[in-house]
Amino acid sequence: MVHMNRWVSIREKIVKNTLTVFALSSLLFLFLIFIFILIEGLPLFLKVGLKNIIFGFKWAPTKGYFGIFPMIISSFLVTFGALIIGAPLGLSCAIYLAEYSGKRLKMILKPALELLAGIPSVVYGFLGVIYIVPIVREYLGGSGFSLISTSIVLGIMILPTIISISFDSIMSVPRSYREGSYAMGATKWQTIFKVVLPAARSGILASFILGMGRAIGETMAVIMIAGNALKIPTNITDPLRTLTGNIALELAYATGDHRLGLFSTGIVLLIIIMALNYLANFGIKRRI
Amino acid sequence: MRINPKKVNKFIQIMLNVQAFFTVGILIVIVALILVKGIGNINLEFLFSFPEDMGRHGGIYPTIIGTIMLVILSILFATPLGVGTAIFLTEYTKETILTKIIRFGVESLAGIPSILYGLFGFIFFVIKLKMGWSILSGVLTIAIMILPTIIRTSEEAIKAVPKNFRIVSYSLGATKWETVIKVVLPSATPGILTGIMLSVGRAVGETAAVIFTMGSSLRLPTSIMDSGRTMAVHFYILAREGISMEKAYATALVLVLSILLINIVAYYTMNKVVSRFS
Amino acid sequence: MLKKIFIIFTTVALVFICSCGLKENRQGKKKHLITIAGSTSVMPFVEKLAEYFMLQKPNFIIDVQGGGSTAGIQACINNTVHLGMSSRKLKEGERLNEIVICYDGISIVVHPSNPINGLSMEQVRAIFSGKIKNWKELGWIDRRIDAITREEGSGTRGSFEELVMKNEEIDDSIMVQDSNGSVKEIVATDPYAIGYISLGLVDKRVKALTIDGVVPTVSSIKTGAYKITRPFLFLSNGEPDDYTSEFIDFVLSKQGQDLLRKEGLIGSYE
Amino acid sequence: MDVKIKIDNLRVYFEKNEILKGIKINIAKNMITGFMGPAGSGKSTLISIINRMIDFEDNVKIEGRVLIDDINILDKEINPVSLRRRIGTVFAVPIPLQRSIFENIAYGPRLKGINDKIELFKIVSDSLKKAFLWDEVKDRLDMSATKLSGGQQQRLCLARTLVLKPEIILLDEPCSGLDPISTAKIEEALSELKKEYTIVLVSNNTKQIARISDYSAFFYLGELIEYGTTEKVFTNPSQKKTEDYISGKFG
Repeated sequence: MVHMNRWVSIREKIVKNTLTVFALSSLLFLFLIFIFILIEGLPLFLKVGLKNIIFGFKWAPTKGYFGIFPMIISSFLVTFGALIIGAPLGLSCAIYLAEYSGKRLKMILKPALELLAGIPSVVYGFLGVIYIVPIVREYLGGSGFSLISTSIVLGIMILPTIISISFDSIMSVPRSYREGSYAMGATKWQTIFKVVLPAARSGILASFILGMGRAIGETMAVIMIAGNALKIPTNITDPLRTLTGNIALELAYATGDHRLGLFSTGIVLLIIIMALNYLANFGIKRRI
Repeated sequence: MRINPKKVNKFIQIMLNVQAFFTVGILIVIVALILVKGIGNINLEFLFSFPEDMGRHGGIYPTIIGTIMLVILSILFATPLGVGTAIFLTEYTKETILTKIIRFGVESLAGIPSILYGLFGFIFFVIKLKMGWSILSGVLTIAIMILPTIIRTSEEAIKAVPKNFRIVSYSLGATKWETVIKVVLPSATPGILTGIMLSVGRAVGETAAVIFTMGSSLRLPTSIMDSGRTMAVHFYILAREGISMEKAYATALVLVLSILLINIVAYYTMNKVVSRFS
Repeated sequence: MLKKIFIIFTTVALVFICSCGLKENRQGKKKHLITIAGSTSVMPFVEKLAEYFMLQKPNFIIDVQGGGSTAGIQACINNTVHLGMSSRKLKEGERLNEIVICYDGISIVVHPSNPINGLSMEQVRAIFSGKIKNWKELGWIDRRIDAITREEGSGTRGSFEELVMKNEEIDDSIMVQDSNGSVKEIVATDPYAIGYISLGLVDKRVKALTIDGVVPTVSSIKTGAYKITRPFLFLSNGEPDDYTSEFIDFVLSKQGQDLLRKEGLIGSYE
Repeated sequence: MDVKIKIDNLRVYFEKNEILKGIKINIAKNMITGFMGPAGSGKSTLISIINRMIDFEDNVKIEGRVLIDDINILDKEINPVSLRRRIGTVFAVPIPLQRSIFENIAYGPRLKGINDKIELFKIVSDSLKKAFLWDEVKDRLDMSATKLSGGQQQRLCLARTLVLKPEIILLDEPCSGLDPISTAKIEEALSELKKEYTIVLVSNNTKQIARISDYSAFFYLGELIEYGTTEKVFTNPSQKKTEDYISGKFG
């Protein structure tokens, strides 16, 4: 009676081991992703040289040039562009939701905004091509496939990320902070700007960084709307090619060194994304 | 000139109002545009007939089947793994270096952009494992991609189950697994379902990771080793190559409606969980 | 709950077995699968041919995939496909059996509202090498030229570089798109755009320019007056097997060639 | 007396704090033994050692022996799951599982592999009767258990324990949140049940201990101050502390 049914204790052991294996599988997948992108991409770094890839200006892989410097710059340009558009809109939307809207409105608006995140990125890209590109072409010049159009589309795409994380961090500022501020005679906006936002600072920052991560990683919408020219844009109406766009445009066609070049692009992208994620995690952890 | 704080307060409130509604307005405009332009071209025939002339005429039936196959199989693959991982992290271990590493892995997977999943799936499943452009390659790639979502939502859901339920179960002589299966999981099911639904939404809307692993054959897939095209990929090709704007809008509408529906169901189940434990 | 999970797993297993079984079954019923991959320029036409062929011979299944000329050639060399498609000639060292299924002209296209009707080969080269950047230099309004090229690895780009660019490089500031369709889509919507696409895809949404005074048409290509032409090739590694030959024969038959001609291509025997 | 549980020099440490400081006590079979003492006296910890629920806490160190029927249950060989099937526990707060009344009680038997509807119904109704709950719920066994009142829920928890036919029942302040009528019903049930079970009742309510327990133990800051028959402990305590506690001077 004191000793367990043998089958039951064996079952418990099997279950525990299986679950351990399951849990380790995500590590395995991460490992595989890293290894296979590295295996494919690193040889080219050795062959062509790190400097010639990361700081090279010329991308002509079928002719032996693998410079992706313009794409790194372009990726950051569209990302900051998206942030310039998405961050103020997203943050004020989050402030409005957290501080001004009634409970009922919150119940409707929050999920509605989260639905924005569910719309496939290709739909954003498509609508950008149909509606934003012609407007830019008409009023700002150029072809319309440009830094500015891409930034607008990405800016809208990252809104849900920024809103929902900023909202959560604003909501997690203790009520007593606000009460203290009101007690000293501050108005609502003074309270928000001087007390609430500084307290929610790191969470808001994290939302911006995660938004950047999403923007820099976006692919299909970007190749639809960015024009994909290889030059570093000198004007907001110039076309540009991002790291992700480079991979997606050419992957299906590439063979040999050309393909390796795309995997090198992937390595650079992976490193940038990982760095951003660390920054964001750091921000979120400090808040707690 | 002295600024009146009350006026500033009012002004800021109005500004925030405007911005918030502008943002919501964008969503409404996006959905409305797709709806208005797409609704006229949707009918049963569009949904259940084969495309002709690369999709310029006819329907999108094979892409619906391709999407369903991709989504169902990748969910079936990712759910046991994801929920199992969540159970392991919450029930079977204390906070150790191992769990920290696993959590780090999950976080990192969640941050990797889909094009890199596409790149990985292409080189690993399509080329190295010689699966070719096939539904199987797509399923495995997407399953890995949605795994972190399922793990994180399941973990949250499992953590939300009151500790007391477990104590009672153990005190009645249940083993750990019996407690997990009979008490913890049933209470956490709605939360886990929410995570699954969100993942379904992500898989349905994904393009970059799918196009390089599943290919874009318009033929009706008959086995998991066939190449296939999902609705999102079909929409992308229709729109990008200018094959047919009417069909593109109609496909986008089917796509957006199904994702909205999935998200609404997810949100609804999540709310049920919240109200249940609060 | 445990039961449910068990049931789910069994279902999955069954689905897998069935789907594999289906594949077996399909081959069991003596359905012949022909896989074709390669140039996205050739693909739409081959898809059409395959559609007709399968209607006539239901015991055939033809799987047509894109991937690009280079990928098609590679796949063919590795024997992963029955037939490769290429829109450029083979390079040295790519030893495959070539079958010319038709010829295609590459036409330089602009928006229908563009008043310019023709350019010289030098002007086209100057536009794409970045020496001419403004429509004013070509006698139109003061507006930047939105030139669009294809991506590295594309057969159309390869032919364009060989036939038009000669020794000059395509400039970095020129936009890049990854298919004929998307080049055409931009040209059709942007009044200031110029690009190059397969002649077979030209319709009233874009305007094909005369080059050195020659209108790109089927007849001007046939006579050799229009210079920017290239073959569409089927490639096989060694002699194709009987079933594949049957499809090739169909493509080269009068019926197949008529279909291609209807799409604006030039038959292989003309 | 017939000893069921023999606790021998038991010491328990939480991190660096000594929670139980060398407890020695023999608990009699088929009797109600009352544990009383102010908060932090270690009586609940003692309970969680007897049913090994302490296994779920971190940073615990245990020394000494706990013998049930002369077997040391702290031994590594002992499987806590099968031990808990012999020991029923009722907690301070009633915790019904999120299922019907019937399924709440059938939970334990189903774990043991009893799935026959008729057999289940019989043992479920038996234990509900023993817990004096049958008459109140017999018409609505399919109702969610969370809809019962607090007192009913606690008797449901008692019935859920009884259905496993344990040898020992541990009650950790089972009446702390209940009204006097519900408390009386539970006490009535316990007095009946001691014929078949060894019962340990932890309570802050000294009057309750005095009313229904046969033996009483008084704990203070992790030490057993006084132990004896309830009559002796309450009428003639040997320690000043006990007397002060019983008379309500502290606690």
